[in-house]
Parts: sequence; C-alpha cells; structure tokens
Amino acid sequence: MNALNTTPVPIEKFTAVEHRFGNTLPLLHEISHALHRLQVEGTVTTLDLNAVPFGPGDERQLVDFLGRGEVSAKLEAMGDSHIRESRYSGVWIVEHWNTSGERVAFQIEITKLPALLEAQQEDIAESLLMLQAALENARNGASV
Amino acid sequence: MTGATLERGLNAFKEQVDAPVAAFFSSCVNCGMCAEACLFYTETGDPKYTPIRKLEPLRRVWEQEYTVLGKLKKMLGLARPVTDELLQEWQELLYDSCTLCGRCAMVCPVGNDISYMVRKAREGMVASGNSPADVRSAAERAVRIGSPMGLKYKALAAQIKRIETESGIKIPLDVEGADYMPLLSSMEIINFPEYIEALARIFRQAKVSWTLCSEAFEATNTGIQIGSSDIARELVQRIVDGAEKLRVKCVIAPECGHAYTSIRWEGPNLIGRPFPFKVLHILELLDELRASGRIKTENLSNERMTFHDPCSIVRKGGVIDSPRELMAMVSTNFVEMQDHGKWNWCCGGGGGVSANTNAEALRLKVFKRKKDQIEQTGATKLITACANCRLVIEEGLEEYHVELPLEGLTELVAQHLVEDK
Amino acid sequence: MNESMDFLLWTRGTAFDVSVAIFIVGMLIRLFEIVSLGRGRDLAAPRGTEFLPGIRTILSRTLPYGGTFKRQPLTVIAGYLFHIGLLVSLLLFIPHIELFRETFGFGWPGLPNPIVDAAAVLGITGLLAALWNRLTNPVMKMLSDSEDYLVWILTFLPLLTGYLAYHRMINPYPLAMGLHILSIELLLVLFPFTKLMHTFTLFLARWYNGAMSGRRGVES
Amino acid sequence: MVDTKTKTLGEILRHSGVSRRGFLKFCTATASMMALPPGMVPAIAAALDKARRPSVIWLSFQECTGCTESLTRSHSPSLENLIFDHISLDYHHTLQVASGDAAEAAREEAMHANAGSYLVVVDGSIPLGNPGYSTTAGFSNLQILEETAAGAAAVIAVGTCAAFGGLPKADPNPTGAVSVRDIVTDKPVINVSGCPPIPVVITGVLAHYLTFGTLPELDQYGRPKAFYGTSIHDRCYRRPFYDKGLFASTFDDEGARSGWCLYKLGCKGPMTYNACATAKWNEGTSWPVESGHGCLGCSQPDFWDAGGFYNALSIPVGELSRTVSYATAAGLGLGAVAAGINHRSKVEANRRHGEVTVDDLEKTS
Repeated sequence: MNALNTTPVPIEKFTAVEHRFGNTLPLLHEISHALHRLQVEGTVTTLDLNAVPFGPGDERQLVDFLGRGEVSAKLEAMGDSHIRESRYSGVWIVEHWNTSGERVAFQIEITKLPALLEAQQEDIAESLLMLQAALENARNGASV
Repeated sequence: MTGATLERGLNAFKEQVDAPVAAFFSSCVNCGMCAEACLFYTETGDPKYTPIRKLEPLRRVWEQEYTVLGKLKKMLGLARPVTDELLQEWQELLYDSCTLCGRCAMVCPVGNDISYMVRKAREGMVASGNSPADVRSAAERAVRIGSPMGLKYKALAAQIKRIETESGIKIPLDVEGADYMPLLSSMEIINFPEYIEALARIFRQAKVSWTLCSEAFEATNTGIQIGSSDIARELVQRIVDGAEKLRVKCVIAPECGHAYTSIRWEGPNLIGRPFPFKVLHILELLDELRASGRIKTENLSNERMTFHDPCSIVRKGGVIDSPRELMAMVSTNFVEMQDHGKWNWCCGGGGGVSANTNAEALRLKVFKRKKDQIEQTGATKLITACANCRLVIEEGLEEYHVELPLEGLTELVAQHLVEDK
Repeated sequence: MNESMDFLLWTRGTAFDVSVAIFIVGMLIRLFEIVSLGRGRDLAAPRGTEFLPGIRTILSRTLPYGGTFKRQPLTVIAGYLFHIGLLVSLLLFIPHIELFRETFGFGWPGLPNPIVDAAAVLGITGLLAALWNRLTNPVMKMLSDSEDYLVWILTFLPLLTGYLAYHRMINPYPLAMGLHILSIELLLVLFPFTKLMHTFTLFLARWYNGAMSGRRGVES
Repeated sequence: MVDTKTKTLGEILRHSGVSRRGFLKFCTATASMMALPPGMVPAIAAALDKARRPSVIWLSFQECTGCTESLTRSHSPSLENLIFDHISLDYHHTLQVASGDAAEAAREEAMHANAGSYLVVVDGSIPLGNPGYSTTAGFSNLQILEETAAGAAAVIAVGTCAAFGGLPKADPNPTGAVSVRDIVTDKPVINVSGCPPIPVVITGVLAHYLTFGTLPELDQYGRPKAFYGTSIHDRCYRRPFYDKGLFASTFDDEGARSGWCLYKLGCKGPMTYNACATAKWNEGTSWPVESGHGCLGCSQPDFWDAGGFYNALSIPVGELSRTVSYATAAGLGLGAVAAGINHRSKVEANRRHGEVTVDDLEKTS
C-alpha cells in the first residue's frame, strides 16, 4: 500500500463550474402562466420536473429563484415528502422520497393547497371507524 | 471530293469540337442570359433567337461523339440525331440571326464564348450544304474573281487613277520593300473611295513608306463569313503571298470588321504558320502616328459626334482605345453611346448577314436597337470604322427615316490633318 | 424491421461509398474527355496575355453585367440566392465540415446553425424562384429540357431534406437523415453526367473565354 | 397474510397500513416513472387500486447480464420492490434460488397456471447460426423462446440484444443472432432497448402493464413512446450550444469544459431515441452527455455498426479516404481511356476532312 501511496498519481483538480444552460427560464414562464390561470380560472397545474432535461446547476438555479415562502410541511408516508410554498404564493415545491431516502418525484404545483395535504376521504372514513371504536372502548370502561 | 453531304457536315462538326467547346457545352445551364445580350432576341422577343440555342446541332454532335453518356445514348438509340432537316431549320439561326458580334460571350455567367462556337458550327453547315445561297455565291465570286462583289483589279486601277488625278498624290503600287501594305475592302473601292485618298494624304504627311499590292488588295474574306476555313485559307494565302512577294513589314487591315478578324486573328492559324509581317488595323496605325507626333490635326469640329464600335474591331479585335484617341483629334464634342466599347451593340449586318438577302427583313427590324442607341446620344454625326457597318447603318437609318450623316474615322482624320503644303 | 436505421446505415455506408466512387470516376472521365479534345495553338501574334485575363474572367463573371441584370433581374437574383444558400449550407454547416475533415484531413470554421438555417431557407426560396422563372420566362422555357428539370430536382432535394432533417420535421430522425444522405448520393451519382458539371467546368469555360479575349487585348 | 395472488394492489397496500396519502404519493411516483403527465395520477390510482399481480417469466439468451444488473441496481429499489412485490417473478436464471430441473419446473408451472396471461421478459439475442451457441438445460434459445412465448400475453424484449440483435448481431454476426421480434410474430413484443436500458424504463413498462393491464403505445421500433418518443438531441440540455454552433472539439478543450455540444466528438444524440436526458442514470446523478461524453446511440438498432463512436454523425460509416483514393486511381485510368477514345475520334475526323472548295458548297443528293 505504501508503494502505491508513494507512486505519484497526478490528480486533476476539477472545480465544477455551474453553467447556465437556459432551461430554467422557459420553466419560470410556464409557472407564471399557470399562476395567472390559477388566479383567473382557479385552474390547478402540476409540473413534473423529472420530465425536464435539466443541465447541471439548472435545478438549483430554479429552486433558488423560487425561494421559500410561509408554509412548509413534512409528510411521512412510505418515505418522507416535503411540501413547501415558494416565495411566490400559490407556487408549491413538492418532493417525494422513498423509504431508502431517494427522491422519487419532484414537482411544482400551482394551486391554493396541494391536494396531498388535505385529509383523504378513505383515510377519514377509516379514522372515523377507529375513533368510534376507541370511544366504544372508553365507554366500556377503559381509561381515555 | 465534290459536293456537300450530311456526312461531311457531321464530320466537320466533329472536327470543330475542341476543349473550349466541350467546356462551354458542359457548363451551360440554360439560364437564358445570352438572349438578353443579343439584339436578335431583344428586338424581336422571339426566344428561338437565344444565342446558345443556335448551337443545338454542334451541341448534339459534341454530346454524342465526345461524352460517355451521349455515346451510350446514341448506342441505345436514345439520342436525338443531327439530320439534314435540323440543319436546314438551323440555317436561319446560325446565319440570318447571328452576326458573330460576340456580345453574348461577354455576359454568359459561366463564360461561354458563343460566337466562337457559332463560327465553328458554320463549318459543319458549309460542309453539309446548309449555308445561305447568297453567301455561297459571294464566296464563289471571291475565289473565282477575286472579290465577293465580283470586282477585279481593273476597277481598283481606275479608282487609283481617278484619285491620283483629283488629289495630285501618287499612290504607290507594288513597291517592293515598303513598310506598310494597306488592304482594302471591295466596299471601300466601290462605295467609299474617299478612304484610299485619305490614306494617301495621311501617309504622305507622315512620310510613311507604303504600297498597295495589285495581287493582294482585297481584304474581305467570305470564307470567314460563310464559315469555311478551307475557303478562308485560300483567300488569306493570296494576301500572304502578296505581302511576302513585296517583303512588306506590316499589313494594314482596312475599315472592315471581319477583314481584320480574318487577317489579324485567323490568318496565321488558317495557313498554319505565323506571318513574317505584322498586321495592324488602320486605326491602330493612325493612333501610333498620332502618339509619335507624326500626324497632327486642326480646326477641330464641335459638332456632336458619336462613334459606332465595329464588333470585330473593338470587342473581338481589341482595338478599343485607338478610336477614342483619334476621335479626340477631330472633335471637341464627342459623346459615347450608352453601351460602348466592348459592350457595344452590333449594327446587325456583320458575320455575313448583310450579304444574305434571307436575313434582310430581320436585319432591318433588329436595327432598331442601334437606331435607338444612336438617337439617345443626340449626336448629329455618326463615325465608324467599318465599311460594312457604315452601309448597314445607312440602310437602317433610311428604313427608320432618320437623317444622319455617316463618316469613316480615317477620312475624318484626313479632313482635319495638318498638311505641309 | 428496423427499416429506418437499416436505411440510414445503408446510406451512410455502401451507398455513400458507391456514389462517391461514381462521382469521382465520372468527374475524372468527364474532365479528361474535355481536355483531351485539345485547343489548337494560336499562331496569331498576341496583343495581350492569356493567363491573367483568364483568371480575371474566372472571377469577374461571378458578377452580372448591369445591362443584362436590368433585363433579367429575377434570373440573377434567384441564381444568387440559391447558389449562396447552397454553398453556405454545404460548406459552412459544421456537420458537413466534419465530413470534409474526415475525407480530406482538414476542415475550416463553420457558421452558427441559425445562420446556416437562414441560408438554407434563402437557397430553397431561390430555387423555387428559379423554377418559376424557368417555367414562365419564354427564353428559359424554350431552352429547358428534361435534364434542366432533373438537375433542379437533384439540387432541391438535398436542401429540402436537409432542412426537414435539421428541423426534425420527418420522423424518425434516422429516416430524415437517411433521405438527406440519399438525396446527396443521387446528386453525386448524376453529377458528372449532367450539367451539374458546370460547377467545375465553368472555371475552364471562363478561363478559355478570358484567355482568348485577353490574347486579343480585351477584358471579357 | 394476504394472498397476493388474488388480492388487488389497493387491498394489499391498505392491508400493510399504507395510508391513502401514501398510496397517492406512490401513484405520483409511478406516473413520473412511466413518463405520464401528472394529470394521469387519479387514473393511475383508480387502476392500481384494482390491479392484480401478473406472472412474469424472464428468459436470458445471448446476453451479458448487464440488463439485469441495470434493473436490480436501479436507484429506487423500494419502488421497484413494490412493483416486484406485486408481480410474480416465477423464473429468472440469475435471480432465482432454484436451479436445474426445479427451475425449469417452475417455468413450466408458471406457464401452465397462467396460460395466456403471463408476461415473458427476454434479454439477449437468439442465435440461429447454430442452436448450440447458446442453450439452457439442453434446449436451444429458439426452442425455449418459441415454447414460452406461445402462451404469453406479451413479450418484453429488454435491452438492445433482445430488441434488435445488439452486439452479438454486430457485423459479421458470427452466431446469426436475431431479435425477439424476428421470432415472435404473433404476440405483442415491446422493445425496451438500450445497452443497458434505463432501469426505470424497464419498471415503467411493467408498471404500465400492471396498472392498466394493457401495453403502452409503441413507436415504429416497437418501443414505448413515453420513453422513446423524443431523441436525446431534442431533450439535451446542451442543445442550445448545438444551435449556436458551439462545439467541443476535443475532450479537454475550452468547449468541453464549458459544456458545449459534443456533436463533433461523435455524439449520436440526434439519431438516438431514449429518455436518458430526463431519467438520467445512477440515482439521477448524471447521464453520458452530462458527464462529458457523447451518446453512443445504444438504444438504436445496429448502433455497433453505425460508424466510429468518436466520429461525428455526419461522417459516413465506411473508410471514405480509402474510397476516394481508389476511385481517384480508377478515375485516372478510365479518364485516360476516355481521353484516348476522344482523341482518336477527333484525329479520325480530321483525317476524314475533305477540303471544302467553292465547288463543294451545293448539296449532292
């Protein structure tokens, strides 16, 4: 091992340069049009960023541009999900991770409230049953 | 060999195709620009007069004899043959409607020298018996009698005698060892003998050693006009023989376009050897005399004059500046035509057209181009340096009822010559 | 199966080799055919020289004479448009330059694609105008034979297919590119045997014209 | 324990305690993976809710196992796990525990039990030159494929070898390799080409079948349009440089460092249809062009024979310089012959010239 360590192996120093490839600007225009539609017609738009051919640095540029707004939510269902409003109200950044901590979806939603934050009908029904069962248990003498 | 046959014609076409012809045909893209340079098209609007189209028979021979694909097509029977009917139809295009003026060769974007090819195509027309009857008989007269107009030395001798008597100047004849031997055109002898007198006066003043040759005075060459090198050679040979016999240093071409071409540019190639003498056009000689101060002029005219450039002398002969220099010797009010010098428009009668009665109506029609060009200048006198142009223009102006005096440049110089009395 | 890729590979492979070979062999045969006919030595005493006037005419005939330009502006303008469009697209498009570099071992700088694209559009426009001119101008109409129209098609197709391939207007792309290459191959194969030869022989023709005139002391 | 063979996916997930939110998130990820628009999520949710688990038989022929590697090392294993949890991978040489007769028995059992509804996945090409070139348990690849495909609902040809013959078929194709489509003509065959294919594309196709019970829309090469619908070039983030005419000329020049277009360095992106530019590789880290190397065109038929990897796409496949030199030599020879013929022709015409005198001007008839 020592011999290997002393062998001079030149390592090129590489400082990654972030180039602007111009792919974020059209996307921002699309977001702007979607926001206008939301304001006027109330139409909800979802953009799947996995389908956008980002170059290196493009994604960070977009996220930096959108910034952070007032609301931020974390969801724990089959891995984490982060849903946060950007500095532009009505524009939400949604990221889903799987249980192994890898991002499986990256979206921008232009909506008043991302649907995933709402309690779901099926879960409500299940919750109601569970709650009723719990109350039944309590009435039967169990301590609340 | 006797008589003209299609076979001899085809062989002649085949002989005439050379590398320039092959390069020209390979390059033509049928863009039609040559039509716009040709007065036979511009004045009639008939596309059949498009210069390059006039070469269809020669083009077919080139294609079928000298290109791989053409030979193949000919073998498979797909090629359009050159027939006697085709050549008959093309007589009008190769003779009546082409004066060999060479203007088309100046505009062709790919650089085709169309008049070079028309001259060559006529060889095939002659050998196949498709040359116009009038030009044919002129050629016969030239060979048999000595001049296309049937004029013999007797006539010249009479003119010489008359001029000598009237002017009192001796005209040297058959003087061995003279420097210059001027040639004359039949037209000058018959229609414009003033030219001979003008020469005599100018040469006397400039102390030029010169002589006429009784065996070789005729400069015109119907072999060139009809397009037969064999006939042209015979006629040129007479001049060469005369000049060599008199051991002159220089032969002077007269005010005649095609005569200059035949003796200056084609002559040595026809006889197959360089001349032992120089050939100059009379305007070149006069310009030399002017430049060396041997002739001077006086009483310059302020009449508005313009100059018609004879195609064979100017565009195709290269005598471009001399006429301008000489005009400045005689006139203070010289105006150029809009297209002049190498861009000049033809009078419509060169290349044998004026000798061809079939072409007469067409020639008068297309003369409109020249007439308009002259009128545009507002000149009251027209000068030129070609007896044929002069006759054709006179006839044309008469047809269009335009009154305008015409004069030869040499005579004009003689008129203003400062002479030691 | 896989038609368009097979087609593309065929056009980039066998067909390209064959057509380039035919082009070169044909060109050489044609040039030899022309030059072998010779030109008689001119025995007349020259007034001027041949070489420089010949070169001068090679260059000067690229510009039209004013008088004829005024009479036939469409012929001149359409001619310029399509020749420039064609030459720019052919010689200054970077993918084409790479092909030349591979063939000859050297290349040259190209132009940005939008400029080449514009040149191609001009070229296509020029060719359409030239066709219209050929069909309507009485002189050209009379002169034109089937070869003129064949040559027009052979010239038009590479520009058109190149334009369509670049803008990916034919799908899939291998088909578009294959068609483009095929159109070039057609052009190459027929080039030596049609008046497309003028591309090369015009230099000869102009030189002969200029030299013969130059000898007589005339700038042609 | 839920019987995964009879329950729907929705039932299985809910039984495992996955909330509706979790399910929707799964559907969103699935839609994204299948390259479907986000608007399709409700439809996917509805379909997945009712989806049943299909049986899958995986056959490996003349291949390098790179396709399986690609799939099993894909960047979102839990998602694929979910999918694989809900398909029944009943036979796979490389992955299955069983071997020998037991393995073959498993294949036959799966074929029997799911006749007409199972999926066959194939990686590798089929040699027709000699059946012995590639065999499994004494059966030639051709026999196994024909037998297995007979009762299948559809065949998925994974990788360029299975889809188009791939490397084994490269010139001169010593084994006589053919693609699945050359053999299976009476069943839908989906080509998932690439060398290897992008993992999410493989799972995306399976997910599509699982979700909708149908096969996705295919392009003219039999590939799912959702992934192969646009070329690498059209989705490439370096495309603006191509348009501006800014190209890297070597792998270490200023252009390469500045991330310019790799066309001159042989990028086959313009003719290649695949999802690399968006799906990317290695957990979405990068993809060939982003890492500075041109696309090899591996998802296209015959990519191995499509000219040098480092030659620009516009450069022909053959050795052009050689063709040019040979043709020039031939042209000089033939040209000399043509010149000789023309010269002789003209000399002959000159020889036959009879002098034209003024007596020869009239036609003789």
